[in-house]
Amino acid sequence: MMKQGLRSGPRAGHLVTATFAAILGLGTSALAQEYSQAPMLDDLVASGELPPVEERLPANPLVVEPVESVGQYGGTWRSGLRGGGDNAWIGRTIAYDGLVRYDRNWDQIIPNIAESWEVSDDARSYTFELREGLKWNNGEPFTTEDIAFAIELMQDEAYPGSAGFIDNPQNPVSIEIEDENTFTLVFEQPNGTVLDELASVNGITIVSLNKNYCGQFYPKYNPDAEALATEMGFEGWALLMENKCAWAIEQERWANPDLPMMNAWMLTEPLTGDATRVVFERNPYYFKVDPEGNQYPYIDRLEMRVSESLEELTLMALNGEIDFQDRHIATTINRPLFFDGQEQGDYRLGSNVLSNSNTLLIQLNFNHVDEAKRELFQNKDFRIGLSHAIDRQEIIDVVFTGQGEPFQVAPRPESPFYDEELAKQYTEYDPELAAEYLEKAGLVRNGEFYTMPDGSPLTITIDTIAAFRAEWVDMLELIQLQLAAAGINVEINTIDRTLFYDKRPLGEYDAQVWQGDGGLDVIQEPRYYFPANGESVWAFRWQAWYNGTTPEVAEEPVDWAKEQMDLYTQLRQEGDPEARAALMKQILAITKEQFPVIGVSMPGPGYYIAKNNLRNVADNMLHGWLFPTPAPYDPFQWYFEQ
Amino acid sequence: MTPLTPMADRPLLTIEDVEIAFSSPDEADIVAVRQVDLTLTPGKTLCLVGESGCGKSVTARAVLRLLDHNATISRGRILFTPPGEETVDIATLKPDSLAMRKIRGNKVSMIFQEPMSSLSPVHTIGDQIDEMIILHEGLKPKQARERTVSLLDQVGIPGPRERADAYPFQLSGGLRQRAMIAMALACTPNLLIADEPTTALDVTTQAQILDLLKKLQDDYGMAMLFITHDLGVVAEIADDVAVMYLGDVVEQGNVFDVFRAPRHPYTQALLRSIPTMARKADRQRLSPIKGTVPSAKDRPEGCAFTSRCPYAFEPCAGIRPERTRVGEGHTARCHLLTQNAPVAEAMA
Amino acid sequence: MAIDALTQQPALLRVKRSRESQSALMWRRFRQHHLAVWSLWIVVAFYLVALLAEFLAPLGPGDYNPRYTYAAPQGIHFFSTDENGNWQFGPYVYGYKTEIDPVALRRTFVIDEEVKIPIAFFVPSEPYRLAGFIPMSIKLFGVTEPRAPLYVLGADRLGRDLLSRLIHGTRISLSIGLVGVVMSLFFGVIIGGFSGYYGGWFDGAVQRVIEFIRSLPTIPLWLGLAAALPRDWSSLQIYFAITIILSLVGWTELARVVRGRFLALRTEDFVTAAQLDGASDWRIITKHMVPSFMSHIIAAATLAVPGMILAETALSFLGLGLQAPIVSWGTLMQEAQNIRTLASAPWLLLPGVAVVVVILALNFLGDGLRDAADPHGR
Amino acid sequence: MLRFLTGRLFSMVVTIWAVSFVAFAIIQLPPGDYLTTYLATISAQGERADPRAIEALRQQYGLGQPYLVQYWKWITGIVLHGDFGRSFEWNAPVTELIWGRLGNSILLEGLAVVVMWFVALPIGVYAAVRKYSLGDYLATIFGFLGLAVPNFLFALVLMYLGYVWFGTTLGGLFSPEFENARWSLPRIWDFFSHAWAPIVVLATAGTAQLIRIMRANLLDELKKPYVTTARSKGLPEWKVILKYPVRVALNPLVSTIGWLLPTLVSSSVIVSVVMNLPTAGPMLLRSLTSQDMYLAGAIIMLLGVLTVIGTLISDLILAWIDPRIRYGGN
Repeated sequence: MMKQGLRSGPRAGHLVTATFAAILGLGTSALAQEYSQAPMLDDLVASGELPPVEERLPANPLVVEPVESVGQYGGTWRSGLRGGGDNAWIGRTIAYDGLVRYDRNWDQIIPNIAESWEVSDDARSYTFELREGLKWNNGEPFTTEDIAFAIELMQDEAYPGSAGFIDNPQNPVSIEIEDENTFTLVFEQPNGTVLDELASVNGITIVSLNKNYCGQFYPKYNPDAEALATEMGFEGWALLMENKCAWAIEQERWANPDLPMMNAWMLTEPLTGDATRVVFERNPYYFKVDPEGNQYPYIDRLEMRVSESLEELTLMALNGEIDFQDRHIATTINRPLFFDGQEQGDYRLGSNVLSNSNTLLIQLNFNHVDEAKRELFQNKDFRIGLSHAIDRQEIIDVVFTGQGEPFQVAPRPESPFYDEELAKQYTEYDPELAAEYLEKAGLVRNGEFYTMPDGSPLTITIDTIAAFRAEWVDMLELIQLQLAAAGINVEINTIDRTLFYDKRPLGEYDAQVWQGDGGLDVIQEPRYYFPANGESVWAFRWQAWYNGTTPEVAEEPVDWAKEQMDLYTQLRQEGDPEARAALMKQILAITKEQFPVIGVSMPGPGYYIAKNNLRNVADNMLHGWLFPTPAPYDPFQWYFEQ
Repeated sequence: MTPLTPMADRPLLTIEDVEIAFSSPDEADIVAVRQVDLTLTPGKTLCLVGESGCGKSVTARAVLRLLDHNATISRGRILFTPPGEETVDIATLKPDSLAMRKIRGNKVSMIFQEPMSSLSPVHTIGDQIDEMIILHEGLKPKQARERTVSLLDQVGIPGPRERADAYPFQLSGGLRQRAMIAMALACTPNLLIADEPTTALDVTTQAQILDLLKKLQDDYGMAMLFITHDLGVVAEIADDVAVMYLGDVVEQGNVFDVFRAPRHPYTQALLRSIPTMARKADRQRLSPIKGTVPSAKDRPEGCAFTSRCPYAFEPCAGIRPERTRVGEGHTARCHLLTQNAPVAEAMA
Repeated sequence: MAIDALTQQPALLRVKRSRESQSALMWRRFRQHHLAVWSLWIVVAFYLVALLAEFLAPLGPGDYNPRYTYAAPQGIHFFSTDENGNWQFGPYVYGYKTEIDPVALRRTFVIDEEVKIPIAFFVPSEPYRLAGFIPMSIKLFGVTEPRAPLYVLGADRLGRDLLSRLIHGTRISLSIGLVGVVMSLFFGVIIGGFSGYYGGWFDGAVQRVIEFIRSLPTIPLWLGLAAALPRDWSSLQIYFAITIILSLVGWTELARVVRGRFLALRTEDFVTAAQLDGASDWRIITKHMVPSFMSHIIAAATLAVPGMILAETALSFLGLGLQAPIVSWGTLMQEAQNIRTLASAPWLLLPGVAVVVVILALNFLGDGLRDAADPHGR
Repeated sequence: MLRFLTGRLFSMVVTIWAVSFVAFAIIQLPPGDYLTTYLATISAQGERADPRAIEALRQQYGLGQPYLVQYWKWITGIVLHGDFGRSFEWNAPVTELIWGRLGNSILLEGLAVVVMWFVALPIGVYAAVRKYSLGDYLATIFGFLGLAVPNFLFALVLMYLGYVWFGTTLGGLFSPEFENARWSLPRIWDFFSHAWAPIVVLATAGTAQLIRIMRANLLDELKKPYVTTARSKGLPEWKVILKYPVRVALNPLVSTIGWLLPTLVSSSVIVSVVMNLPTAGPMLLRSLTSQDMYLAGAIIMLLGVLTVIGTLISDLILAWIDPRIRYGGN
């Protein structure tokens, strides 16, 4: 069995040992060092309510280099949640403490709760070494038992929770426990992507279920669990479990302050249906320290205003009542407003690099139930024709005040998978060329619009959601006019989210739009490069065939798609990052050849708002979902300059 | 001008040459009352008779200055002389002035036609009467209520103490009117103006109310201006009578004189139209007045009755007939009485 | 023995008289309500705009121009001085000086007094169909030189002319009010009419239903219903569906008014007379009763329109009801519903002003009509 | 009086039942159910949910049963154990969630009503007594402006001006430090320093209505003979007006409370969304859009019940202040 190093993720890397991390200043150093703690904890320690900091920290705490300098303790980080369901922001701020995590360049996978790990050559078993003496935020020791419990629960049929690889039927996993700090995940087939999954935002499920606490709701460990549930007014233990240790349903994750966690801050005022704010306070048992041995986090409290009103959040930011936020408020349209308000609000704008490859992409439905349309939409020439008929620069000028550049659905320049040809092909605005290709596709132009080869009128209805991205409507209105000019009759159909989702299995939609996920997280989110998952709306029935979900509508894909699927299956089973990268490149090559989805433009830089006295905040942040910005930029080491 | 009523006792209220005009935003003013002279003396009842819309109510309300905003007393005087006080010209007072309010309800009070709608539906009879007493005599509510109860008793309302707490709609028409009267008398006024107080009541109740009024008048010795369009009532209650037609007092005088020897064609027509008891054989058809009452707008410059007068001749339409004395305190406005017109003899 | 009885006045004559004077009186009363008269003209003007939208609007609702996003209003100038400095008439607008601030992501527009863009009347345009059927190819006014900016009321975030969009939006918003009210009238008059005419259990039932509907908070009702609309409907279908939904609540008020009038009229002589003549109920209602309180219905209807218009804006605001690219005052305002607009493009709130003006006008008009409807006080 | 009361109570029960039925029907109208909405939402957030988990949940929630069955379960739960069912979204009993919100709604709307009356009545009286005077016009214009300005616009402008002029954020009902504090004088002060804005916005919407009604009623009453009677008593004009016609004109106004409530509730939904007020409004909106059916149903129903009770109360007050009704007179 060979040692498998840290480097992984998108960029290929050579094998390094865990100790290499120390050199990077990220791993295990700072032994035999004095530790100090936040003043707010001193009294508690003095009064004996808390053990001294040395006993709270693990044997070898994770030392994290601050971005600028060692900071000062104290302060409250104020931000806002959009309504009661917006816990994604919480996930992005505090809930990024899995076994492993990404470094700040979304480049390497580095130790976190686990201080090291080994991967078997066949990439079927992963052995993790937890830090010694880790503690939950209630002081109980964090052990492999808890991880085993999490896996056990998630794999329980009666419990509707889902946690990616843990209960993935196509590649079942089991856990072997060596001692309280060492365990091994054993997969039936090779699994090359599990480390990425563990390093992503979804990686925390496995370390978020405290066996002592959550066990009491689980019949196996508490015979009376059922009775308890009924007594507390729940139909069955599973619902009670969700309510108390919720990792099945987004909305409930932050509803229970009693649930022990491993994060830098712990929940004190929960996010319930009628909450007007959510409050977190420092976790006195957090396992990270700065180079001088000061226990993280620097900031004492997090205070999140629960607001249904975007305008209120915007005003709060303008009034300097928000210390750091990008979500919801940092929109293109608001930028001038925030730019002008910097003086008065005493904040600054930092820049985000969005992981999205595109502002808007058009997914023609390859699996349309209408034969004629299916044929047309699968016709590459037709798609090329459409692509050339779109004047991307105009859209960029009008909607994004010149920000961004014409772009197809492709990895972003920041990504190791960037391929200029893939990104730029067919993006130039060229009506003649468009006409040429459309005719090549067999369309006949008589009068204002092209018609189907058989002369029947052709109208493409593009479904969109008004609620999600305001600029989509504008972009689509322009595209509509541009395509009309090119002779393609387009109708925009603004529909409700639910229907947007319901329509997919039915296969009657002509086209749906979305943003270009997978611009940086290429391997993790390949939905537009090949029919990878339920979000691959352009080939929903093919992905159904591939994933085995909703078999009733599954259809066998065409060969090139099947080839991509095979490649991705290999990729998923490949342990070696370089090999994975190579496979992904092959998949992308086919994507380039086939050009399935039409993109418009690459989003310009996003921005975030940070109070001027909030330090150690990286000036540029990559922004993704799996890479839950700003969490990978270590908010625990942010501090307020006093 | 010399008062035409007997000098027996000092007049309480003298209406001299009063003209009342109604203005409306987008039409010429309407003169509802052209030239009215009336005199009221304590203990006496003057009946103001005329068809509805002839201006009798307007005249009455003018005395208390209760006319709407758009009505003005454009000419004449209303001289009011309470016993032992000097004369005031009501016509010159501001409607809402203190002086006017001191007169209202206190020296001069009024009874209206519909006892139902003239009483507040949401206040008890008692409250509405107490209020007046408290207002003018500054009594404590308790005492006021005592007075009220005795008043109600006086006007013949059975169980006055309970009735005082009743709401108007809980009483019969007759009782309501009695309550109104009680209210009017609350402050023992010198003058009581009764604006068709019996019209809304059935005949027997009418009779009772009239008797009551007469009795009370004797008790209180007050003057009464009684407005009605019912000659029967006039015969029953009046000392003097003034007949109005379209804003003019065409004839006035002692009720017996006027009824015995009416001198104005209109009065004559009225009286002729009253059915008289007679055996079937002797009965003669009632003769209604021909034509209909013209509206005040197209009233002739001269005698208002011209359009319907059987004897109308040249001057009638053009010139207003003078007020002519035709007997002891009996006057009429008709050209026939001044110029010796051909028909004059026939008429006399 | 009363005097009145002696003067001959046939009952019939009296009725006729009062009917005639009724309408005359009403008109007089209405004229007396100056505010109402003014409002009448304003409302008429707005509906004319709605009718002639294509002709009046210099540009189409969707015509955009990347170079003029958030361009400030130009305003119109009528007099200019020629080189030798004497006045001459001829409307014109000033051009813009534009600069782009890449950091703040913003275009700034300065009115450029140097550039005068003359405004011409009856300029030729793309052929269009006025009010949907009259083919035309001229617009009331516009700029002659191509690509010259004309943003009298400023431009929105896509460089679309607010004035034009406002004019086009007028059509949807005002007609929604009208259509909605017409539908409300239909239900209201029929149901209210019968309920008032027959009274009894039917009346009772209708009253309960009305009470019930009125006791429902409307927004949730609309939310639910709007959410239930078939999503594959065209915007036009949605538009009518919305009006129906609005009138589902709207009819109750009208029904109440109508019923009230019926109850009042049922006992009137001329109705009894007609009944004695053996006229059918339908005939009595339509021939005798409805005409006698048409005025009230008109008044009530007028007062119902504003509610509809406001409701449309509210629904659009909540993201239900009409959605862009449909242009209505509601959608226009929804697009202006953010701090950014207030801060840097306040002119985009002009649709709000339009709403206010129309609502005010309609209310005063309705009030005037109602006061006039029965001069003897309602 | 007793007959009147029993009659009203009975019809009230019937209405409430109808409300419950309709409420449930409304929340059932939109296609799909909570889970489809949930899927859509999280996919919009960039996440992916496991279809298998969703299916399991659908079983658990008992969605997909026939309408009447679900309704029966729901209504019996309410009637028998006051259990309004669970909120899917919060996986918590509905009753835990709504009372606080409803309390805020009632508080805000109550205050709004008070303000409306205080503003509308004097204006209405004035407008009636001085019919067609300049004051009349000004009063009505003022009132109608409130009616005509869309709530959300007004609210937003207020918020923006708050920022520009005072550098404050008008939103919510409390400053953070008072958010979950106990009621105390400073907290009450803090409350009003936040609540005035929404109250003003809410009040302006209804004031015009009240002014109009008051004016109309008073115009009717001013023509009645009993006013003349009152004058003839020698009362000063203001007293005549206030004691008699105004007093009578108030009665029909009382009965407006009934329909005032639903209007307020509706407008408060919008205002609350713009100004982020923790009232029932936003929660209702949210639960409707996320199809959290039991929560939505409970709120709609309770709001309906509130208004029905409001109507009852206004009827009782009416009976109390108007003897004609109390004594069943004409």
